[in-house]
Amino acid sequence: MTTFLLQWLNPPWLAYALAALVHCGLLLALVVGSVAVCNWAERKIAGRVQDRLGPARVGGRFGWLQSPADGLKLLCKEDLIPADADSLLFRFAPYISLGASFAAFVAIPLSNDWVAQRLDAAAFFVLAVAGLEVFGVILGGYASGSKWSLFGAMREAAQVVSYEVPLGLCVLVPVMVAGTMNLVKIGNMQEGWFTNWLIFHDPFTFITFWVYLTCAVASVNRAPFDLAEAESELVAGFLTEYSGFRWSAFFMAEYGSMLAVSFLAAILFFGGWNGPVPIARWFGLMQENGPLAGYLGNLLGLANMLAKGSLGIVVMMWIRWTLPRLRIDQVLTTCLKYCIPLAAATFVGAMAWTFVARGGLNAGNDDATTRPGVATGGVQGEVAMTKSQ
Amino acid sequence: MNPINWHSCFFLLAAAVACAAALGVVASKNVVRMAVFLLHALGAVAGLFFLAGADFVGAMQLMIYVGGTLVLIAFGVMLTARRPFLSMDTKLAQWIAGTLVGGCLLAVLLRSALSVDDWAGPVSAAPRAQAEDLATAAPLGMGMLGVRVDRLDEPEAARREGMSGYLLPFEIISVHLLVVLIGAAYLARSTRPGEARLRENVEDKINAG
Amino acid sequence: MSLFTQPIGLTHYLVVGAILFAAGVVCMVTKRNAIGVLMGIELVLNGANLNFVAFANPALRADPGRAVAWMDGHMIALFVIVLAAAEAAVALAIVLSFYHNHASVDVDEADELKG
Amino acid sequence: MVMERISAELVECDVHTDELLINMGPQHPSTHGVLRLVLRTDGELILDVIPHIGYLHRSAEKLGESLAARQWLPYTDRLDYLASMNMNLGWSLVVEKLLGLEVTPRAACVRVMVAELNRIASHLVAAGCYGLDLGSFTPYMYAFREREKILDLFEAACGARLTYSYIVPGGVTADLPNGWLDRCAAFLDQFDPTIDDLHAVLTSNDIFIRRTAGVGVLDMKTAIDYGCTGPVLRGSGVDWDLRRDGEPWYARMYEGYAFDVIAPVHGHYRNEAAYPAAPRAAVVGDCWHRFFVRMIEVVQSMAIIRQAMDRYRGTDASMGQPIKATQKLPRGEAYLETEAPKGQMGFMVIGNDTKTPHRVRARSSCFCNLSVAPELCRGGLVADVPAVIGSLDLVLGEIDR
Repeated sequence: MTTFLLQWLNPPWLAYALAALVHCGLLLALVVGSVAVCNWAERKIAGRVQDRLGPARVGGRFGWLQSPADGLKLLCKEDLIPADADSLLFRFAPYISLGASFAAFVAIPLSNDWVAQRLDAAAFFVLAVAGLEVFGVILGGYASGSKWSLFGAMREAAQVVSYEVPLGLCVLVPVMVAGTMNLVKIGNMQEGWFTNWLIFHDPFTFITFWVYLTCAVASVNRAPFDLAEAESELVAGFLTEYSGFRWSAFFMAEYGSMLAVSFLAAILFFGGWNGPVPIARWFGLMQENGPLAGYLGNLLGLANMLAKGSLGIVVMMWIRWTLPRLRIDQVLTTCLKYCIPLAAATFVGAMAWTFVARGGLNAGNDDATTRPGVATGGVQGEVAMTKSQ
Repeated sequence: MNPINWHSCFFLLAAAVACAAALGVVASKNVVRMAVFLLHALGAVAGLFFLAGADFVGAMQLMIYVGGTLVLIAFGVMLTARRPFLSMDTKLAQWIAGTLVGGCLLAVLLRSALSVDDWAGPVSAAPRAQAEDLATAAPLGMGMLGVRVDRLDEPEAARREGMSGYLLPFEIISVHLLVVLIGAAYLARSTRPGEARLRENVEDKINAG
Repeated sequence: MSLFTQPIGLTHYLVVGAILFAAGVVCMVTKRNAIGVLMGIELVLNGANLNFVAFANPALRADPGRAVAWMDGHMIALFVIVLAAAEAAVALAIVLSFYHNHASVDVDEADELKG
Repeated sequence: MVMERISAELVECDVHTDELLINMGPQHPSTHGVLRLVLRTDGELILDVIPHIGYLHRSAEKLGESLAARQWLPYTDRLDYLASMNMNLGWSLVVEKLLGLEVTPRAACVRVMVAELNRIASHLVAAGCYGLDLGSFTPYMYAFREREKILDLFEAACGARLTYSYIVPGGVTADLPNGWLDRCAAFLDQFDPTIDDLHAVLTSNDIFIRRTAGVGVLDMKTAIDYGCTGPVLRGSGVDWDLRRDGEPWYARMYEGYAFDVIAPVHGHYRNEAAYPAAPRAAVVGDCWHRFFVRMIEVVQSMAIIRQAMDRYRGTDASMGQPIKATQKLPRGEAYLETEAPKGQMGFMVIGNDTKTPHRVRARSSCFCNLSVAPELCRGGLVADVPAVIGSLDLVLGEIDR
């Protein structure tokens, strides 16, 4: 894209800027588009769970225009700022959440070659950036000048800070099994049949996934962990005083981070852009068979990722519309008494498994490039790579 | 005209945000806004870490510093955010003294930073522009386990010197962290004087009335 | 304009680090709110960290051909980050307990040794 | 009074703590109408709850002094608007008691049927909204779906879906339409299995149990002291139901019907093998038991309705004559409590030989049940307040009158 633009545009920095803008736009369109779809899907799923239709009239049979109509309504709403609010922070807070939630997509590969920035510590980066979303919530809740909002903010702070720990541990397990934090490498290791997926690698990764699911739901503030906006207790928690576009910014941030944790789960546990069956390899849709084949392979990978991501989101919606909400002390107990010990135990267990089942540090060295279960081989590979430079 | 160096551009952007936010922390009176400025300063510093090729440290900065420490501070701010403490004025004399100390320090630091000509530009012929080439996580982890994989290309003598790694500091810091966390929990847990008495009073009243 | 076209050197990082450090010191000296002082400390630590990380970058130091960063700088930066977290936890615990005892977070009032 | 003194004291020595005074309501999603609770909290901990009522006050009792007994009936619809049939029944019975008026067996059967149907409808609202109070939206929709079907039956019987004015002193406004019994039987048959759905998403759901079991424990003595009635009283283990134990003027309506009074006496329910088992964490008198009592009462009401349908088929067609608006009330007074879904609803009427009563008074069950709320909430967490208030199943129309 950049090279193409460089041929036509002068000065060159314009070409760079334009190319960057286009790529940003594409990424943003993916996220915002999926937010719109999620919004519609949430209503439909809620409807099905509750034995009703959900949106059925706006825009035809499936109510597909519901989300745009809703967005339009939100944009047209009166923009209220309470008199008691710290208006600067109040205006600013939603964009912190939104920015943090979208920034996570910078390091998430959507396919083998389609990733905005290949970071060596990508898994870590995604976790770290997604964790920043809490700041918007805390600030928004505080700046609203309402006691309910303050309650929501305090709960969010307590909850997110505690759930970062088990979430980090859960991410660490597949990272350790794979031997790298590079999400592209982790994804590529799981190529082939679905038995190569890390969730099926050993019993510990299998357990880890369920702990990850719990912690991910908690860290994106979805029911039954939606304490910060518990509508039956705190009116709407940190969102109480928000309306119109700012409210929808928080809303988009929530869906954005749902998508981010789902994508992360897909890459870490479910093979990422590799389907359950190695179709791409059968049809030779690889980069080495020419750019078109590579493009098609990447497209297939994107479809895989989107399917897995949507599955994660659907599961979260299903959970939300089924379960009652936990109490704040129970949320924290779940984290401290169950999630953290369980995650730590699976971490130790996966480490032991890698050593016992794979025969220790040097066993994975031979097939360090393609197979999963190259825990230490990965590190050795890194070392070899850095040495060769 | 030389082509624009994008690395420099992003550096300048992050540096400007970091410095402006740091000055904002100093200048603002409201403690909540200070926290917001600090958030931006720390975030921008994380960006500078990425640009300096320390992507693992940058991610750690975002995760632990911004996501953990700063949330903790925001928590503290909200717990103590009563009107009189929200924004506290500093006396002019204190301002003058503070600025004087800070200014002198800045002068010394800038003097020493600018004094070495070699530091003005990159010395290495191969600047590491591509972030994907960076691999700091694994060497860091190995370093903490006592294996200095970053020194493998050095001569034998220098290598042996550095091969002990960071296992001991790592262990010390782990134990230290544990102690600190327990201590913090203990400190924050202590009951507030007066409160127990207050509760007793109320219960008596309820029982009596 | 040359700033945008010249590659970045060590000095640039050191200057930013110095500014952060000095701002932190001023913050520590002038703020009366205990949490404000804490924020100043964080700034100081960040300024120092920036220097460590910058010095660890082989491209910025006179060591042509070296591809691997010095892990010492990164390692110290990591330790500082982790210790800052611990320090913040303890400092906040102290501030909160002071607040509960004295109903104030003004450091000027914390001038007695008695609890 | 005591409360105010304590509040003043707390404010006075409040300096060192971070107590927060929060208004829960009158506009709040989980206060079931326009109840206002002032919460005094220390972090998430509830130090005190002070209910403020009166936002729905409409002088219903005073209006009763300038309206004929028959004319005041629609006002009873608006007391507990979720159980209007039971409100109608209470007022009709007390007026009949004053007049010494007997109703025909067929009218009594119809009264039993619609009153019990309305009890089911009211308990469904209670169960659904309780799910909502605990953050679960779906049971609400399940419960309201079934309630709609009951409202359809009521609409067929009297033309209204909320304020029926169907049971009137002297009988009912009209006999049931043709085919109503079959519709009712069909409803009961399909409703039976849906109760299990509610049990699945609420009663035996682990999170639900954690939120309700052992929360807001109301012991038997406190319940009796505060005058709690209905499922709240029975949930605390008191085996007391006016349908069985009430005044003969009311209880004879239910004579010959086989049904259980649902209460965990000594921790055990009658026929408890037939119901989902109580979780280990549940304590008699907690939110879980209050909720469970309502769920099982629904089953009992269904049994009563089925028996009443059989009995209705065996009665002759005479429905009796409702009183006219010109009916004079004799000098004297009458008071009668009936077992409404939310507790014992008492009506008092004093006649003075004119058509308008000298005095009308309603004893609200929800008012007494609400008064115990501060006891239950104190020492709990903020999230327990909706759990407790929801388990008391309050309707502000009845409290404020």
